[in-house]
Amino acid sequence: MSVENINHTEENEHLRYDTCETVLEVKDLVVHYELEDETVEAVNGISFSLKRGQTIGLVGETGAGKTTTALSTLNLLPDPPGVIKNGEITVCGHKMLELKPQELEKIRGKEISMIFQDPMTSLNPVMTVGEQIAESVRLHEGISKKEAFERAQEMLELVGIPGERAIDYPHQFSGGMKQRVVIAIALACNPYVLLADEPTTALDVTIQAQVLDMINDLKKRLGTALVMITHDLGVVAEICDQVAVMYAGRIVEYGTLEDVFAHTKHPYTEGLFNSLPNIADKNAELKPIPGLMPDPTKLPPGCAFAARCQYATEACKSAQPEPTYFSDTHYVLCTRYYEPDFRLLTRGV
Amino acid sequence: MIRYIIKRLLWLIPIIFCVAFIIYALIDLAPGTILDTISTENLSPEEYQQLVEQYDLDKPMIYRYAKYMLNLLRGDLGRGEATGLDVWREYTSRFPATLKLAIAGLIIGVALAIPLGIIAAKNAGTWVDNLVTGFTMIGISMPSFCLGLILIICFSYKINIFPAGGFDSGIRSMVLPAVASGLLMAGTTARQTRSSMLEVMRADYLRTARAKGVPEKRVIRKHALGNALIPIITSIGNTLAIMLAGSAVVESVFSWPGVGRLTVQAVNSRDATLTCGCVILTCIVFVVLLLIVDLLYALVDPRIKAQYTAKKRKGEKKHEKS
Amino acid sequence: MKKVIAMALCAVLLLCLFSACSGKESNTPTPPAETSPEILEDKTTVVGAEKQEDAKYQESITIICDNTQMAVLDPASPQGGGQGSLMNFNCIHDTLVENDNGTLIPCLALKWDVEDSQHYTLYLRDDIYFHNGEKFTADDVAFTIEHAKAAKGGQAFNRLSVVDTVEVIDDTTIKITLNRPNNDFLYYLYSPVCSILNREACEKDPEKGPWIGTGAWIVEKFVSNEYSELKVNENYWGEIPVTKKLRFIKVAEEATRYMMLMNGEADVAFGCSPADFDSIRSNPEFNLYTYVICNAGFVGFNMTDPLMQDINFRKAVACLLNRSDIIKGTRYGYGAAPTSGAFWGYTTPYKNEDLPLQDYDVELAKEYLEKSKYNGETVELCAWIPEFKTICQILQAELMNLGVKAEVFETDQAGFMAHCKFDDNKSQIVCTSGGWTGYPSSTAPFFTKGSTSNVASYVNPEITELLNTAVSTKDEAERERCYKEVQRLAYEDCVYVPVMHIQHGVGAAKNVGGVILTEENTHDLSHVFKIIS
Amino acid sequence: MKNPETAVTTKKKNRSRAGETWHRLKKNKGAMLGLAIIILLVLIALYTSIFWDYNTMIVKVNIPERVQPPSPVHPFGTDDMGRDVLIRTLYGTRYSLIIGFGATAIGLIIGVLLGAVAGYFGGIYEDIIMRATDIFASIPAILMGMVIVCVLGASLPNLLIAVGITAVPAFTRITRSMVLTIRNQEYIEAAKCIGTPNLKIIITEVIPNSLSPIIVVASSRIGSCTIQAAGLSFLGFGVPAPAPEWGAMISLSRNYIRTAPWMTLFPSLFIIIMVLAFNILGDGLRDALDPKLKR
Repeated sequence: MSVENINHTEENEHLRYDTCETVLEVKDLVVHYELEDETVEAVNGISFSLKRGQTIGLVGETGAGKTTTALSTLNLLPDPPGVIKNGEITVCGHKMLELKPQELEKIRGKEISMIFQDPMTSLNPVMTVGEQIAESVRLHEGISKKEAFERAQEMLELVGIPGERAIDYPHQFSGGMKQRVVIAIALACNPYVLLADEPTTALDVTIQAQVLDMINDLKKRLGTALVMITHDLGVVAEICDQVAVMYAGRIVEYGTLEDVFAHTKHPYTEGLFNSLPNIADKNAELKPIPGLMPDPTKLPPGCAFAARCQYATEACKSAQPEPTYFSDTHYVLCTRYYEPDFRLLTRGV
Repeated sequence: MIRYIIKRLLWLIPIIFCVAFIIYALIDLAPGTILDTISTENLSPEEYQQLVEQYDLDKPMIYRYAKYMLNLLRGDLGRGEATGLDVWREYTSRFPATLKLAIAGLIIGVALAIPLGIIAAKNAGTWVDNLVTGFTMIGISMPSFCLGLILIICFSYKINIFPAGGFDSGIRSMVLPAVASGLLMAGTTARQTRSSMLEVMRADYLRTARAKGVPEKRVIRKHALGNALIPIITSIGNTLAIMLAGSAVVESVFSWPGVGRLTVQAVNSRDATLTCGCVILTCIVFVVLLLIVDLLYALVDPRIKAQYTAKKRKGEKKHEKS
Repeated sequence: MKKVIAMALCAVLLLCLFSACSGKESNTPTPPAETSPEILEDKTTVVGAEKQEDAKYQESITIICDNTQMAVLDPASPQGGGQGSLMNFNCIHDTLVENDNGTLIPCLALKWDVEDSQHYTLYLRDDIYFHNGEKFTADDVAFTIEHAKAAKGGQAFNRLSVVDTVEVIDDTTIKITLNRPNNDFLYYLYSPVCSILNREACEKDPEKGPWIGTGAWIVEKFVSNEYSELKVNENYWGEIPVTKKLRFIKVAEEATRYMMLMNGEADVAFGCSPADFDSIRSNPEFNLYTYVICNAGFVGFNMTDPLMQDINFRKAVACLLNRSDIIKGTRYGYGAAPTSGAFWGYTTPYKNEDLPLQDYDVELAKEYLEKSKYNGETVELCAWIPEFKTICQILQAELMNLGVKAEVFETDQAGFMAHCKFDDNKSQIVCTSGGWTGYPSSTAPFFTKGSTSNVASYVNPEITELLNTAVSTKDEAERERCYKEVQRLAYEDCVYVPVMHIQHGVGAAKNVGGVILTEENTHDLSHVFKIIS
Repeated sequence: MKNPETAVTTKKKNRSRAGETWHRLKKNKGAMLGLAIIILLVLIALYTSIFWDYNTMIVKVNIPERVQPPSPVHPFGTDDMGRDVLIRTLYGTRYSLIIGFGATAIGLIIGVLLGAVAGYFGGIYEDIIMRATDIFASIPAILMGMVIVCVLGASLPNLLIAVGITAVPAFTRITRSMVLTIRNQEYIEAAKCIGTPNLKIIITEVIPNSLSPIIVVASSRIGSCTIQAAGLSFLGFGVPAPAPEWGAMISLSRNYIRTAPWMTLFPSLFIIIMVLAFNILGDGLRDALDPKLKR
């Protein structure tokens, strides 16, 4: 999946919603996991917003705080360790962090829902697949059991599974089909926002392509806004309108697909692209980023990427970088850009 | 599934043979014989010998066992050696009392245990959890006759609500014995519910359910409990099995005419036929009960059900295709 | 940390809450003052309230029996000897003769004459009918004797096995000849186990047949070892009881018996625990009637055991029996020390009073111990009745003080009987209760060869010969001399040492009356009543 | 706690599995308290015979002082033979600890192994083993105990075997039910693929994963084993009479429960504390052994 085929098409403008209403807004979210003898600073101030029908890709290595962000948007953090230090999350106008559990339950699944990473454990082994889909439909739309079951069969057909199999149990499905069921559950009530936490990582490539096409198609047909969490740049290129590159709990580069892919600014994003094998030039050497992710309990004072950045200077290590804007949709968190004529070696012009 | 049930029930026959053999062996090895429970004061030696022959005590144990099995095959459980009463009639006249007590105990046990277990699991570590564990400690480690006596003192002697013994005033007189035997089940089952719920609480599908907007109460009751039922059912099955055998202690404290006391009396009077009769009938009740418990497993967990119906299902699939 | 302490606290709190409400009324049971509990002078006494003419009586009365066997309602059956069964027989059946304080009065048999103590002729009443309408005839007496002799090992067999031939002369006269002369034969007949059964009924239904009797009560329902329900026999030949329904229930747990009595679930409770005697006695609503049973608890030495054959060791153990402590320890003081050293029933006639009882004397015990062959091996004490298990423990503690290593083997009835079988006696010191009744020959089993009561496997030819002459001679003085001589010889040999006579207690509501208590535990409640107003 | 200077990269020292479990067990305060109580009980069991001589204080009978309420002289009051309940209870720890723990251990080892084999292999093995447990479960425990003690002689180890055997069916059944669910998990298939022998799979994979219900049954069995041993000694087939085993003390003093509750209260309290300690330790052990809980 090479970088070039950016399918930034506009022909779906005429869909039933207008794109300007923001369905999801996250403002400087900070999340820590407080354990007995250490606290893990998973997310350190993240803000992004999403309009109806748009797709944003959260990209980053494991441990960058992607899943934590998704879980906190649904206010589903496991509360003993996870604590939302501050930040504000609004989904379709509802302030998720202030709502009482009853109200939260009305929104989850109806207006915002989530697809989980590991299909093997995300389905309840003792309930039939149809029942699990019908459950959320009945809860939110209060229709009868029979209608809900028919709706569930429709959803299964939608995700490419024969309707009669609604009476089967999760252990009778393969990994890929289980993921489709999870997607069917998430989209059962046709939510405005869909959080997909690495939906294809546990699947092999051929199934991955089918699942991505399906998500894309459903997004267009149902007009769902999508937050795609992945560490695979190919998937981002395939689906997303905007991209947020995350590193150690912060968004280090944010912009439209074209900004980030064509005019890469942040050294970390450059390192990510360099570690991708290039189909055209087979014997090009891969240049992986040296070093490891910093320990989330011991984050360095300055820029978290400084230790591994080839352009790092003393200034980078000392102070927290401020965002520098290149256009109204593209900014980057890098102290080197305080100097006007700083350019990356490769990429972005 | 039906094939599995028939297979399990067919196993009853070898079980009955083994149980009868073991009981005869045990009674034979136990100190003293049935003659020792009779006052043979001025029996002349020849009369004593006649008695010995009457009970076949002079022949080896195998002979008595074989004779008993022959009767059993003809469907006659024989008459108690000591009392000469028909074993089947004695057992069946007492079994309803034990059954009523066991079911009442089960209801009290389960009604107490599952909610308590869930509450303890949900807010594990808080004082509620400790209170529940404290309560289950009492249920587990308090000897049932001690519990029974305290219940009688508190609820029948001090505040005269329930009768102390007997079974004449219907439901009222069943409450205290049921609570005494139910508490033991409540104790162990609550502990079991708590521990298996704790284990299931961390599962991913609960998170999926919550993401679907399922209310918390329903998540715990349907999704979590649904998956934690296996050890709970086993624990209930274990304790119910003990209760159906008629816990002789609770029955003697509340003078409840149950099967437990009959078996203990039979053992005390070294009456092999009556003991054998009681144990075999209790064993049949056990086997049926444990079969139900196993079927409940399949009902609760489809993966286990798959193993039982695996063969049958293959057959079915062929039809679909052709 | 606080989590777990809270947990322990809850457990303790809950437990104290439970037992606190049980202990609230813990008026610590003060053992009775030194007054010796009133001991029944004569053998049978009518206790309780007096009957009033215009009084209204309670319809149904519930009686709690103690823990002994109530397995079968057949007087002859080996399992029928328990107190519960005997009380039922008294109500359902009648015997040929009745015992009125030691003298025999006519009942089904009007009069009888005795040629020599081997041939008896009984003249029966002819106006009596069984519950199933059959007429009472001499043939039924013959059948009862036949039925008793067939059920080997039962109490009835022990009494009637001495009968050799029975000759039915006509409907109202019967001639019985014994296989050997026996002066006490008529005394055998008054016991409820010798109740008269009906031939037709028993042959028709061997199990329910024996329930048919000529008594004042008819069996409505009976569940073996649980309960029996009787209803009054309207056309009873004697005085018809005022109560309409009787219920005998067997309650295993002593504490439950007391509380059922207090709750009013039962009107009369036998076999209460001595710990509750004071609470019953001090409760104005209830009365406590105590009676000392004829049986004596004794310590026996297995004469086939080398150490036990040494008279000095036996005498040493006899000196260690601290009877006042034992009575307080086992029965809260409700028990009677034997009046003399004789190994004899409490009120059995011909008691040899001039044998001094060996009191508790540690010094004397030490002397005997030095003289004895004891050299440090472990001595085994064996018992099965709860009270006597306690006596073994007390005796064990005393022996330990003297440096004698002792260990207690407690077991159940069958285990005990097997342990001290006559011909294969594995026990050493045994502590159990004997089976004396109103007539002297009931002491024979302790000395006869092969009998289960002979736990000491002790055969003294002189004693056996004396017992035979005593039971057969017609001369009163000769019989007394023989029995007294038997007691003296046993006393000299110190094989059986009497320990105590247990004093049982019966709790009954204040206005309950008509309960006839006997010292042989064969209480007659056929005419029990309870005045309501 | 960890001093900040050293561990720059927090690489945990790789201890042996037991070391690791102990390390995590130490952090669980509840388990520590449970362990402390058990150690205390063991110390009491060992040292009471030094402070109080068996013959004079435990077995000596003084009838005048019988059935006295708790007083400064006798903190726990006296029993019906005039012996001090406190000293007897402390001395009884030795018997009840051995019986409770020993019998449960026997039941656990035999029961779990049988249950695992039955659940894992299924087929004919499962039928034979499960039907055998049905047979053993229906035979009255009293009769079984009586005969075992008579045939092998009345001593503590034989009593342990008698009570232990009656605990086997419960363990077998609970283990089998857990193994049924675990049997077709992926990691078992994985272990089979790399050719680990079945027995090793059962011991290293199957049993550790079905540990928590087993521990719950084990801790509840400790209580009931102690009481069952009391039933046997009450009939004379357990610990010989004067020995102050808690269960025997409770069952002998039940007639006085209304008038002298302290005779029953304190031994039952000790049994509850013993079962409580084993329960909390069991829970702590399960959490420590459970890798999923690794923070």
